Amino acid sequence: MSAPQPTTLSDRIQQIPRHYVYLLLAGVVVWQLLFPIRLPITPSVPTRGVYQAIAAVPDDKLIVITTDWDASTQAETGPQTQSIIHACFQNKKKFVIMNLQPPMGVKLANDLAQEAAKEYGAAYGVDWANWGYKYGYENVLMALAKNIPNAIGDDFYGTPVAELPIMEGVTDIHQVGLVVIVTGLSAMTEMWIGLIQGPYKTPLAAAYTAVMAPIYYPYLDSDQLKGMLVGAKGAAELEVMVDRPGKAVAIMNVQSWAHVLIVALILLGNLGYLFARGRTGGRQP
Amino acid sequence: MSPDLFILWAAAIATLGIYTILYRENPISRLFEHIFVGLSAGYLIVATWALNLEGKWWNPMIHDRKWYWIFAPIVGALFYFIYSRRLSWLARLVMGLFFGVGAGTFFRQFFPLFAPQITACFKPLDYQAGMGFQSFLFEIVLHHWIFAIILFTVLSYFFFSLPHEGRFGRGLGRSALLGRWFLMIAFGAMFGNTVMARISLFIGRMQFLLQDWLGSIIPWFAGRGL
Amino acid sequence: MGSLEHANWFMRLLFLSLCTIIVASVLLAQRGREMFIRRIPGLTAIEEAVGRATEMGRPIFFSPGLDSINIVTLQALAILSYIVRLAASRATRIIVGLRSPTVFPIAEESVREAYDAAGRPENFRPEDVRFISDEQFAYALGAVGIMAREETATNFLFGAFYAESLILAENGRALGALQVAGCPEPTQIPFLIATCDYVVIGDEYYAASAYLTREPTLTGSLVGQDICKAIVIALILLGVGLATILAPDRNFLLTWLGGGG
Amino acid sequence: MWFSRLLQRLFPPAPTPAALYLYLAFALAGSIVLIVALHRLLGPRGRRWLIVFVTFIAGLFFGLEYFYPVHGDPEKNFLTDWIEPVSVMLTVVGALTVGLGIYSLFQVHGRALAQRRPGWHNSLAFFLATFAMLVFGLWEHYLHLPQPPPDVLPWPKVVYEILFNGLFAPLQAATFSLLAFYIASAAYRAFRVRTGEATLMMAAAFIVMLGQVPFGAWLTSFIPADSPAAFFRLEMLGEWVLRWLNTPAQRGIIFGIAVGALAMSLRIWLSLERGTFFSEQS
Repeated sequence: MSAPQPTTLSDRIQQIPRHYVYLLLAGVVVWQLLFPIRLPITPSVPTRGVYQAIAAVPDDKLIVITTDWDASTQAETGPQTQSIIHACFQNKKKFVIMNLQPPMGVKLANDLAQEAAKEYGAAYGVDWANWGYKYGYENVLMALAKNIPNAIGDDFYGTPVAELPIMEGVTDIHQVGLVVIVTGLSAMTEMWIGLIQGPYKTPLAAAYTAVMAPIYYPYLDSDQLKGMLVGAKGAAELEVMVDRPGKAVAIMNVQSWAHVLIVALILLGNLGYLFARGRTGGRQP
Repeated sequence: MSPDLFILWAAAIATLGIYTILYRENPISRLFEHIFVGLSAGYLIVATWALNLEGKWWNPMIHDRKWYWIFAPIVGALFYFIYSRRLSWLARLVMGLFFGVGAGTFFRQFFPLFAPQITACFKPLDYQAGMGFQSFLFEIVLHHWIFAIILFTVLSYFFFSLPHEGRFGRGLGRSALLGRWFLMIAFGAMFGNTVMARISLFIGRMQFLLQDWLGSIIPWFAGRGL
Repeated sequence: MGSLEHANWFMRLLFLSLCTIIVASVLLAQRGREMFIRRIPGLTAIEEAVGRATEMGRPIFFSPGLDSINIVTLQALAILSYIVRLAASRATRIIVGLRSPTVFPIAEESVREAYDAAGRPENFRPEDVRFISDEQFAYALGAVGIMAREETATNFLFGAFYAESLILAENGRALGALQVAGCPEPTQIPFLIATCDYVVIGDEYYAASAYLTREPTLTGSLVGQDICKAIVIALILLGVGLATILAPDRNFLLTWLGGGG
Repeated sequence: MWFSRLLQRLFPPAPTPAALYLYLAFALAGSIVLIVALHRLLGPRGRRWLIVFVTFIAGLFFGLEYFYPVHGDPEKNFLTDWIEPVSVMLTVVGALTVGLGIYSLFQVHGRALAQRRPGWHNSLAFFLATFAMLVFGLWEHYLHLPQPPPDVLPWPKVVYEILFNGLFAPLQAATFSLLAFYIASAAYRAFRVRTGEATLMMAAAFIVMLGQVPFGAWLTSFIPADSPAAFFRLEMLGEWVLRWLNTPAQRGIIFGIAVGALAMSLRIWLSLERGTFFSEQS
C-alpha cells in the first residue's frame, strides 16, 4: 500500500525506495568483489582453539585430519581444510589426511595439501601423508584405535602405510596427538567422540558448515572439542591467523560490508523515524 | 562438441533475466518465469517416470511379472474423476485414503519429532557441585533459568480458551504478553541468522557473473576478487 | 528403551490420554457445551482482507504452501474452504496456486464444494485452481506472476513455507496487495512479519478453522488442545524438576521419552 | 519377509510374458467392474460411509504400526513389514496426480495460446521449454551413458546439459539469490523502534547479524576474551541469543504445533472436520 510522497529529509530516509536498497546492496557486493577493502578480521575463541590445539601437539605425535566433505559444501569446507593444513605446516607438525565419507573428500583435500606442501618444501610420506578413503565408519575407528597400520592398509596412492617414514613408531591411537574433523555431515563428530575422544582422551577439533555448527556448541562448552571453525567465517579467521588470506577472507569481507550496509540502512531508517516523531510531538506523522 | 560455452552464456542470460524482476515484474522476467515453469514441468514428468514409476512400478510389473501392480494406477486414476460431477465421489474416495495416510503419518511422527524436543528441555536449575559462582551465573542462570522462563511464557501465549482478564486470567495475560515479547526476540534472532546465508547466495551468483562469464570476455575480471 | 522407532508403554499411555482428551472435548462441545475462545487478531483480519478485494473488484490469491498432502496442508485447505465461501458469497474471484500435484485435485474439489456451499456453483472457474510448478522457486516466480498479472488485491499465504516465502510476500507487498499469512513452523515467521499485514503464528494456525467457523466440533477440539498443552507443560516441569534433583542417568522421565542413553 | 511370500501366494507372478498381459487385462476389467458396481450399488449414505471407512483404515494402519507392541531384533510387529510396500504403492498412486497438474498447466497456457491472449508468446515459451526438457530428459535417460562419460558426448546429451545446467539450474540459483535483496529491504523497512515488539525484534536481529561477521567481532574486540565480560563480545552475545533466547521460544511454538496438529489429525482421521471437507455430500 503506497505511503504518501515523502517531503522532508526525515521522511525521505525513512522511506528509501526499495530499488535504491537493491542497487546499494548489488553495488556494495560488486565493488567489494572487484576492489576489496579489507575490514578487520579478529579470530574468535573457537577458531583460536583450533589453532592452539594444533600448536600444542607434541612433535612426536601425528595430527589426523578427516576431510568428510565434497563439492556440495566446498565453498566453506575447502578453505577450512586449506587453512588447517597451513597451520600444521607452519607449526612443523606431521599430519595425515583420511576420510570416511564421501570418497571425493580425500581427493579434493589431497590437491590442497600438495599445493601447500610445495610452498613449505614438505615431502609426502615424511611430513604428511594421505591415508585415503576408508569404508566402514565405526569399524574403521575401532580398528584404528587398536592398530593403525592394519586398519588403514594402503594409502591414497596404494602404498602400504607401514612403509611410509612418517608412520615410524606409529602403532595405535596413542601416537595420534589431535584429530581434526572437517565436515558438512552430521554424526561424524558423535562417532569420533564416542569411539576415540571418549575412551582414549585423544584431543579433538572440528570445522563445520555454518548451518550445522550450532548443534555442536555444547561439545565446545564441555571441552570435548578443543576448537571449532564455523563455516566461511571460521575459515577466514584461521586464514588470517596463518597469514594466508584467501577465498574465505574474500567472501567474509564482502559479507562484512553487506552487513554494514544493512545495519546502516536500519539505523538511518530509525534516525528518520525518531526525528519525525520529535517534530510531531511523539505522534506518528 | 563441448556444451560449456553454451552453458556459460545461457546461464548468464538467464541470471540477468531473472534479476530484472527486481525493478518490477516485466516482459523479460515474465518470459524467463514461463521458461522456468516449463522446464520444471518437463523435468517433473521425466523425474516422475525415471526416478519413480519406472523402477517402482513398471519394472516390477512388466519384468518381474508382478501383475498386481496394475491396481496402483487404477486407484490413482480415480483422482481424475474430479472432472465429472456424477462420479466425483470416486475421486473423494482416493482423497479420503490420502487424508487417512496424512493423519496416520502424523501419529507415527508425533514422538520421533517431539519427544527429543521435550527431553532437551530437562535442564537442571540448581547449583551443581564443584562449580564456582561465575560458572553458576553463566551456565545455570543465564542459560537454564532463562531457557525455562522463555519456554513457559511462550507456551502460555498459545492458550486460546482462557480469558486474559479476571483473577487467574490477568496472570496468564501478563505471562502471555511476556511470551509474545520473547517470541519477537526469537524472530529477530532468526531473521539476523538468515541474512548471511542469503547474501552468500548472491555473492555466489556475482562471482559467476563477474569472474566466469565477464572474465571469459574480459580477462581482467577473471583475476579479481579471487 | 532409548529408541524412537516404535512407541514404549509410556508413549502409548501419553498418546492415548491426549487423544482421549481431544475427542472427549469435541463430543462435549457437540452436546452443546458453550466454549470460550480469545481473540486472534490475524484471523479476525481475514474477513477484512476479503472485503478489500470485494471493494476493489479485484481477485484474491491463495497459496496453501509447498508441502504435499500432510496435516499442515490439510489445515491450509480448511482455511481455504472458509475463505472461498466468504469470497463466493460476495462474488469475489479467488485464484489458488499449487505446488504439489497431489494436493491439486483435492484443492480443486474443495474449492468447488465451497462454491456449492455458498450457493454460487455457477461462479466456480476450474482454471482458477492452478498447478504452478513443483519446483520451489519456479513456483515462487509463477505465483508472483499471477499476483502481478491478475492484480490481486489480497494475498493469503497459509501453509508450509520455506525460503521462497520472502519472494512471495515481498513481491506481493511491492504490488500493493493486503497480505495475511500463517505458517506453523517458526523459521519463516520473521520474514512474514516483515512483509505481511497480519501474521498467524504457530499454534494459532491450527486454531484457525475453529476460530473462523465457530463449529462446535472445532471449538471443542481447541479446548481439548489447551488441556493437552497443560499436560505437556506439566511434563516438562516434572522433567526439569527431576533433572534438578537427580543425576542425568537416573532421570526416568528422560528414558521413558526415548532420550538419554 | 512373510509379506512378499503372502503376495506371491495370493497373486503369483505371471508365468510367461503372454500370460502377464492376460492377467493385466483381467485385473483391469475386474477393477472396472468393481468400480461400476460400487457406483451403482451404493447410495449417497453408503458412499459417504465408504470414504469415512477408507480414511479410518488408512490412518489406523500407519498409526497402529508405531504403537502396537514390538518384539524381536530388529524390533517389529505384525504390521511392520507392510509399511514399506504400502508406502511404495501410495507413492505410485500419488505420482499419477502429476498428470492432473500438467493438464492444469496445459489448460491455462493452451487457452492463452489458442485465443492469442496478451502474452501468448510466453505460453509458447512454456510449451517449448516443457517439451524440450521432456524429450531430451527421457532421451538422456535412455542413452545409458557409461560412467565416467565419454569425452565426446552424443548430441542429445549435450542439449540436455544445456537445458539443465545452462537454464534450469541457473534459473533456480538466480531466483533463490533474489532473497539477498528482499531480506535487505525487509530489514530496512521492518526494523523500526515504532513499538516495543518491533524494537525487541530489531535488537535481537542486530546482535545476531553483527555477531556473525568479522566486522562485528572487531567492534567489541576490545573486551578481553578470557574475562567474565567476554560474554558481551558481539559474537558471544549473538550465539547466546540464538541458543538460549531463540531455542526455547521456538520450542514453545513447536509444542503448541504438536498438539494442534495432533487434534487436526484426529479430526481428519475420524472425519470430524465437519463444515470443511466434502460435508455437503450428495
